[in-house]
Amino acid sequence: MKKTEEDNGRYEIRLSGSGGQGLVLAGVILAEAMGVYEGKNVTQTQSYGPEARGGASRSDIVISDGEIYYPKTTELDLLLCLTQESCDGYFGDLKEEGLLIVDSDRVRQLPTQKAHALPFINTAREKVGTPVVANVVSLAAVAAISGICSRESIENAVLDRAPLGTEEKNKMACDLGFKLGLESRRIWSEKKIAFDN
Amino acid sequence: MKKTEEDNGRYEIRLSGSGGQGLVLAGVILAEAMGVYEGKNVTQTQSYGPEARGGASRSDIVISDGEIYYPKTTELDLLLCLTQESCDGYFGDLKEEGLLIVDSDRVRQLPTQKAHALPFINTAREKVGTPVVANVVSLAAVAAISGICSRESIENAVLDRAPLGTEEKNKMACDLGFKLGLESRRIWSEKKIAFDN
Amino acid sequence: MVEQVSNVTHKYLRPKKTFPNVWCPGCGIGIAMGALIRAIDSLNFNKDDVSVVSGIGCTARIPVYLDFNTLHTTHGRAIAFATGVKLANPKLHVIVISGDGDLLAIGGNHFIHAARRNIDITCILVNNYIYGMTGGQYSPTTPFAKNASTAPYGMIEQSFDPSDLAKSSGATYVARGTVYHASQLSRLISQAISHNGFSFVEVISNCHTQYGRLNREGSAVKMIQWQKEYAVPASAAARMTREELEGKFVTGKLHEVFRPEYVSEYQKIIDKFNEEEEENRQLQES
Amino acid sequence: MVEQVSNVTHKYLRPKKTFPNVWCPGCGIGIAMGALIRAIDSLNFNKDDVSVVSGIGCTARIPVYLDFNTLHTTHGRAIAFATGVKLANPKLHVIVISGDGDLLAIGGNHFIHAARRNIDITCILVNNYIYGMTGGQYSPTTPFAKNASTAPYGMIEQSFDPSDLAKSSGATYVARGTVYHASQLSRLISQAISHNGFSFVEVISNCHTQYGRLNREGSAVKMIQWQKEYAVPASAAARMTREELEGKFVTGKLHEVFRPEYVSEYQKIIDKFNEEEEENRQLQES
Amino acid sequence: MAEVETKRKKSFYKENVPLLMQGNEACALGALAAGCRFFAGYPITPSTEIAEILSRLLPRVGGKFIQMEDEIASIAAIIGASIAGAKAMTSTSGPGYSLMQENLGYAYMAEVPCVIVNVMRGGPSTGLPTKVAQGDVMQSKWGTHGDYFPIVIVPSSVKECFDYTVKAFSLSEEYRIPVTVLSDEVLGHMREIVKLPSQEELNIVTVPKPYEPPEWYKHFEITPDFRSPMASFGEGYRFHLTGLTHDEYGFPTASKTEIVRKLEKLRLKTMRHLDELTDVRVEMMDDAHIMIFAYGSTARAARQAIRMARKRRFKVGLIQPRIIWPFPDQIVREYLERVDLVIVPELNQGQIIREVKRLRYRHVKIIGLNRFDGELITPQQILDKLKEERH
Amino acid sequence: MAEVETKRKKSFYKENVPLLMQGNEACALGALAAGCRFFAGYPITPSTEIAEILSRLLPRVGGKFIQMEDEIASIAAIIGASIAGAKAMTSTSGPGYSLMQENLGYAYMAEVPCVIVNVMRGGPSTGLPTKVAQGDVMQSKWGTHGDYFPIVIVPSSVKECFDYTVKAFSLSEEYRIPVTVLSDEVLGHMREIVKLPSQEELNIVTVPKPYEPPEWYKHFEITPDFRSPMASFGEGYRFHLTGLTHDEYGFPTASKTEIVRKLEKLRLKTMRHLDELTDVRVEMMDDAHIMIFAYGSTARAARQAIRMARKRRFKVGLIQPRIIWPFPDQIVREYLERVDLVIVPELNQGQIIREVKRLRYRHVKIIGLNRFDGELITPQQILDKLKEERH
Amino acid sequence: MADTEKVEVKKKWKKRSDPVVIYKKWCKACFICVEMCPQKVFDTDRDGYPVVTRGLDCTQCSICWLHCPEFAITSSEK
Amino acid sequence: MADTEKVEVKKKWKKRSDPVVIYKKWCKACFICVEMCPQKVFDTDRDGYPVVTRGLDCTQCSICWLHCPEFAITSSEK
Ligand SMILES: Cc1ncc(C[n+]2csc(CCOP(=O)(O)OP(=O)(O)O)c2C)c(N)n1
Ligand SMILES: Cc1ncc(C[n+]2csc(CCOP(=O)(O)OP(=O)(O)O)c2C)c(N)n1
Ligand code: SF4
Ligand code: SF4
Ligand code: SF4
Ligand code: SF4
Ligand code: SF4
Ligand code: SF4
Ligand SMILES: [Mg+2]
Ligand SMILES: [Mg+2]
Repeated sequence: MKKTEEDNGRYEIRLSGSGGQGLVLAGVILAEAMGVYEGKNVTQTQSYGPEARGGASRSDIVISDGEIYYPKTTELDLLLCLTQESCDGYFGDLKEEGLLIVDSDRVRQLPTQKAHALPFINTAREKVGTPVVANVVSLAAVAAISGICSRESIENAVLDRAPLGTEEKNKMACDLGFKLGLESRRIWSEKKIAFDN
Repeated sequence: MKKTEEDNGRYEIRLSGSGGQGLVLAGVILAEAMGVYEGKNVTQTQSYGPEARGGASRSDIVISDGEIYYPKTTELDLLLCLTQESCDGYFGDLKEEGLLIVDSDRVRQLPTQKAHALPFINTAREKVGTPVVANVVSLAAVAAISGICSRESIENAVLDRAPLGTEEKNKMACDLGFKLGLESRRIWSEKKIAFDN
Repeated sequence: MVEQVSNVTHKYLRPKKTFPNVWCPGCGIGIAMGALIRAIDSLNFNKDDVSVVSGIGCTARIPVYLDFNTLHTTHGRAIAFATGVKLANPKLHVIVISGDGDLLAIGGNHFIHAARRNIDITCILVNNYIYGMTGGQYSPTTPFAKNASTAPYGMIEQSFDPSDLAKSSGATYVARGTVYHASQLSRLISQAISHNGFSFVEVISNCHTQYGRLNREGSAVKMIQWQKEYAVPASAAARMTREELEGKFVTGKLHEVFRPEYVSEYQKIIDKFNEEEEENRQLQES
Repeated sequence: MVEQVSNVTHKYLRPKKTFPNVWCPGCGIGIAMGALIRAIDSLNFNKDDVSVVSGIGCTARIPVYLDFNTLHTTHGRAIAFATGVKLANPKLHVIVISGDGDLLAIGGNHFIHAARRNIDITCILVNNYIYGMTGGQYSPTTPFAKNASTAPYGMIEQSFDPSDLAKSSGATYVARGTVYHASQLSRLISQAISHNGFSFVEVISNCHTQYGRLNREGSAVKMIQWQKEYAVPASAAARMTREELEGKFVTGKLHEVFRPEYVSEYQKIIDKFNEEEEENRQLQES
Repeated sequence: MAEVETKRKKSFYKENVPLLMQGNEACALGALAAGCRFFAGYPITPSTEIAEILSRLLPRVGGKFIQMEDEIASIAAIIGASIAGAKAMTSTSGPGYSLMQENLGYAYMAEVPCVIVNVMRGGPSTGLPTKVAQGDVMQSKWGTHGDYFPIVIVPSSVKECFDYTVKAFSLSEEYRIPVTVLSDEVLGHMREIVKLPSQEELNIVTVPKPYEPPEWYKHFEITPDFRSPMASFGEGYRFHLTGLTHDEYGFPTASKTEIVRKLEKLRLKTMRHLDELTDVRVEMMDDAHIMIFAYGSTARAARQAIRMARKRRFKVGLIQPRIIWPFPDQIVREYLERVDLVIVPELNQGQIIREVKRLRYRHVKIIGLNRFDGELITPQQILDKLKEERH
Repeated sequence: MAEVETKRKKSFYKENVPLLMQGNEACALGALAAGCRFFAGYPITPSTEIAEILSRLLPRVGGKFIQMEDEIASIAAIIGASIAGAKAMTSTSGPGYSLMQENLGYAYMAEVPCVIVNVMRGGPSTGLPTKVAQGDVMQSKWGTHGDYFPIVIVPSSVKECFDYTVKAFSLSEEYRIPVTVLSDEVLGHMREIVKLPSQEELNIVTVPKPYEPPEWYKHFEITPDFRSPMASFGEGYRFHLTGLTHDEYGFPTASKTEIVRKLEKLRLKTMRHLDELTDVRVEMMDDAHIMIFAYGSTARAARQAIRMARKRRFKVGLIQPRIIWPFPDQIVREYLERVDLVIVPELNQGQIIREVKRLRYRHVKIIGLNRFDGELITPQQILDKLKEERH
Repeated sequence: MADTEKVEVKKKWKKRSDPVVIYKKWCKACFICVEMCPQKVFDTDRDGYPVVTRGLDCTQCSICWLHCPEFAITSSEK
Repeated sequence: MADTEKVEVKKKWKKRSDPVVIYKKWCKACFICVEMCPQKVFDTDRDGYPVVTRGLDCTQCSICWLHCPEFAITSSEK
């Protein structure tokens, strides 16, 4: 997380996909992980209104060590996309050096090679047994890849919001996501070295 | 009617008494006589509201040859009072050289000697047979005493507003009032000479 | 039933307010106000526990004369204000008094909703079939074909039966009285106040100054005496045919049922939480 | 009664507006809109002569899709706007379509007054027992003890019977249908539109997204199919006891009477003056 | 009796003869002369006479009067009637005007012509129902939520009540906007002599009907001068109206450009025509060092006061706006360059004075003369204030 | 399940730990912390969460929640509840706020404490229900008829939503006046980390009860500082309340002196305490030649923008009022003496900028930066505007 | 008849003053009392106000004071 | 049984294409048609949308299109 005086180490994340994928909740969990467990300042916003009914869905998180002045995102440091549509729509908001993370099964056309494409939904369905926790899988991966948030914080935040009886599944999703993320990060940093060369 | 440039020959009249004496209507008639038949500018105002229910009643008329700027009365040129109460209340608004006209039976305590005290109500009751036309009697007297309005104009205006079948009585009331007024004016001008001496 | 009334009413008049009141000579509103006072007196309430709320209109001027917690609100909104008063301090006996325009025209929505909610408020409508205060415009109770200053060619709208409307909105006590039947009226009002739930009393009254004048119905006395002729007691009405009842109005208690009352239902929720809290406390202590 | 409907509806959809519509998948509002279209089609009106007016809410979004003179007003006020439309251009068939919150909560007053006035407007209530658009708050029709986002401990207010309220306010045609009984619904709506006077049709519909979710009533399909179980045709209801009807709702035409209609009564006054004028003209000419 | 009726019928609009009438009557007759054929209202002192007169006269000209259940319904009904093609009006006073604010906003948004006469009385709340005030001037600009740019007229005599009600209808049609006429208790109830103009002398504007076929018609077309033709319900155009922010066809929109275009149109359609929307009476300002800025009945006192003051050699003049919103920035700014003292008499605790101050760039003393006890400010009071400042 | 409930119950007010919450939630919790025990409201986007949360929490603290039939009834009910002794609140958005105006006027007139949260959305009319705007700022000062002198608060963060809802209750009690909190769609729905203060840290003011016996009690006593104790219904004082202009006892009056005393009191009780009613955050103004005047969510962008601009060596600072009405004349006037450019960014077509202009005595350039497409003004936009002016 | 007589006597004994008193300051001369009194106890005075003239006939039926809109009538016996 | 047969034949003859057509772009996959069709004409496709699989059983009862909230069903025979 880069820090400059001007932006207080501001870091902007967008989780995007389609309604029903639980991304608004994921955003809240991430904000809580960062704000409550990591002691950062955060703002979390989302789109409301007719567009929010069905159709696209997004949740934005701004994280900072200092006071957050402007509460909405301006240039994303990290963009997660669980649908092709959201990737097409929001990629332009990502900084040049920003991180793009996508579901490898849903986002087939990547706007850049520098992307982490991982099978969140399939992992959730196949390994946890329900696609509902795909949001948690991807959230954990986001944390792992970006390194902005410890595994513990994410896990705590997820469990705080998990309905009774779903704790196990959510924990599993967290683990899987983190694993996916760390792995991808490793690969990517290798790639990056390759790029840099 | 005195004329100065400043006031365009402004003349202010108040007809006052108690609710039910028909003074608001009398004010409207006078305004119509002056405005429609004598071609003057006029404004007519009255008090509305709870005070107007029962209790005191008043109707103010401002007459002018030119444009009337301020539409309400400021200093009365003429004050008619059909009750003691209204005389007590409004006498202070009369100019020093203004005309005070009162019902001689209802207003026993005169604030000045220079007043025309005439039996309007009794005349209406006894000579026309109904106290209802006391307003017309006094109106006609006001016209006669002040000389601001011709007998014809008053009569026309009265007849315009008279309900069908009451024309005769109203005409009679007009006549009687005019007579009373002229007589009083004559006496008073004599008195005035006496005063002046 | 001759009551000790003559001095009773004076006990409830505001010492600081001077009479005579604002109403036209002979207006039935004063009579209705007397009936209201006697009803409250008969219930032996502490004056501090009574709140009388009104909107705007001749009728709505009643509260200012009464030595209770009195609230003269905006036109039509008395019941909505009263709802807040009642909920914030349920020990108050809250009485709304309103004219037909105030309660049923601009205030119609609050009326039907308070009735539906079955909140423990007593609502008294002084129905003089016209807007008195503003000078004789038609109201939702002005009968078809009658005149009003805004119906110069006769009323072409249908009118409400306020008691029927109250009932189908959900009022759990409904009665109708007249200022002519002044003692019955106090009885109905005191029944209504005692009823737990939304209670409604329609009072037929006269506005001779406006309605009477425009419809040539004569003096205050005449209008009040006519009420006797058109009133049919509920008991008698039960035995009459529709045709016989045409043009008449039924007086007395018209409807009473019991349904969950809003304030009490709310209290149950609060109590549940209090109990839980208490249990928790005991658990922790033990 | 199989109608040629499938293409009929499309004839009345706005060409410029794109589908799919704003409603949640399976929402009954779309079904009600279909029934409305078929009703109008069956009456062979010219599209230019139909005006559909609504307030705010999910239901109130209907007009935008319809190729008529359509007016999406403010929350609760549709009937008042419609009154102006009708009076200014009586040849228009004016139809108001509203949700239970729109029509009966904030709009309750206009509803009872238009009914009282017996103005020739047809009012359709899509009753889904909840505020759909704002996310599941209770409405005046939410049944006692049911949940809503603002009644987290269960509804403690009583609810209206909208049809009963319409009737005692003065509506001269009253009917109830469901989106399940979709063909009957178009019949009732077309009867209502044909009726001269204030007509009212209550349509029982589902909001599974809010009401269904909060009360665990299942999917759209389930909620719609339940309507079949609880509906009792008016004819059958007449032979049933109160107890038997408990918890059910009666469908079909519930009430129809004829009383002077407002617009026609007004026209009579105008005509009278026109005649007088004419007479005068003739007198002067002769 | 029938004869009387007929006689009365013929007589309700007499041209060019002196007639004594109340301001409220003049508003009613002005409306009829302007072509108003629909009135919906709810009685309230001191405006009720307008409704009463129109309930009598409208059916005689084939128009409709309806007394609604409240003021919210009243303004809704006139908007509906206007959409269906009738020139429509309502009248009210403060409490009713407050209730109308939500739907007034609808009329601004949906660009529906209509006229609201607010006969002002003492506020806030029920206040002083039978007393005069000018307390609703700022409300008439800012009363409903969101941005809108109203046209508001303040007459100062019975004749102006007539003329400016006519003008209100014309502006309303021309700009497709609700226009408020701010009368007051004194004007409404005062009687003055008025000569009604003949039909030819009246300058009646009616918004033109579209010439294009329905397929091409955009009800909210953004034309270069922001004014556009208007079809009514039932004429074959089958357009859609909504209070949601909408595109030129009237359909709700989420497009940012369309939103901005729509909302800017609401501003520009009045603000781009400030010339036409400036109606100011300027008196004795040529050599004036002191400006009285007064409107409505207060301007009457001011007109007398400047004459009294001139006699006493005060170089004083009067600026009297008859259209108060949009505010006549241009003219006021010009005169602010020339004077060193401005007195703003108002029947409130200081409302329009803020607008005058807003236009000040340099040190000019701007002071209020405020009366709010239910009576008019008198010429003497203005003179006294002036003397006090220039002792 | 019961256990969960209990757990939740305990948890709704956690002191001094970081909590993630929405602005609407913060308003609701602020109200509870301030002692609010009555809420009446009607759902409307984007304010509805406040009602929903309070419907859950109020009964747990012995308070009452009621959903009324409309907004008019909602504000009437909270006024009634306040008169009967409960601290009371409602929440709404533009259309509802417009409907509340008449009864809001009643509360000003009858001097009834209560709090109204208006979560602003795009207007006018139904407008843009789910989009942010600041279009109701002038309405919050001028929305009801007649003269009144409101207190209006504009928070700019979730924490301020909490703090200033608490403050709204305190001011409301202290001045016996309705206080409006102008939140907006972004603030209402945005989540931020907040630490709630402990009960001791909260500065809760409750209007004192009278000490004198009922016979002597004047509900509307005009005290030297215009603030006075207040009895409630049912406490033995049996006073009368009316929206008619009244004397110190609350009885309607026609006496001119009493009318003037009453109406002046309404003005003086806020205008005589401008010190206490000024709450302005001043940033980097010491050496500034340029002033940004911004409020509410827009101030957030401005705070970032001034930092961006300072880096680029612009001498720019920020004035951010948290109490917008009464307007902070004094401070603004002071800084207007020192700067030569003022930028007023607003999510409307130019409202508060008029107030800034009103205070200008000399040539200072005052320009607006206006956005009204439903999105926030960004820091970059402010910076660009600044650059444009100082190319 | 003895019973009736007793009442009569008692009445006369009590009725030294008027059985009902009208507070003229509040009275608005609406004549409700005058016209509704079953015993015709009241007449109208010169100023048009009601005045008790047949006080002995009063049965204390309460009709007049129950219907006086001004609370201007009090019974001196009750 | 001859009558029934005739109908059957006619049906088959007409039903070269699907008896009802679903406009997938408008359909929101609410399953009302699927579950309310008395003839069980529909199945669900991979994406969760209804698809006509037993078109021959359709009696043109109109239930599906009367209840489709999206106007997404049209009959190709009516
Ligand atoms: C918002 C508002 N609209 C209108 C009025 C004017 N107004 C005062 S009282 C009244 C009607 C009174 O009629 P009703 O309620 O029947 O009472 P009554 O005078 O007949 O007792 C009206 C329209 C007002 N005060 N406030
Ligand atoms: C004056 C005003 N208050 C509140 C709202 C918010 N609002 C919009 S729709 C609605 C209720 C909708 O419920 P209903 O009428 O039952 O329609 P449904 O969505 O259920 O079809 C509310 C409260 C508004 N738009 N305007
Ligand atoms: S106007 Fe009518 S209701 Fe009002 S006081 Fe007079 S008689 Fe009574
Ligand atoms: S929220 Fe309910 S009423 Fe609204 S569209 Fe969805 S299902 Fe239908
Ligand atoms: S009833 Fe009362 S007010 Fe009327 S005349 Fe008798 S005493 Fe006077
Ligand atoms: S009490 Fe009865 S009998 Fe006696 S004066 Fe009164 S009305 Fe007449
Ligand atoms: S009913 Fe209509 S929207 Fe629903 S699944 Fe069938 S075709 Fe699709
Ligand atoms: S028409 Fe009837 S049988 Fe045919 S598909 Fe539709 S519902 Fe099934
Ligand atoms: Mg009435
Ligand atoms: Mg609903």
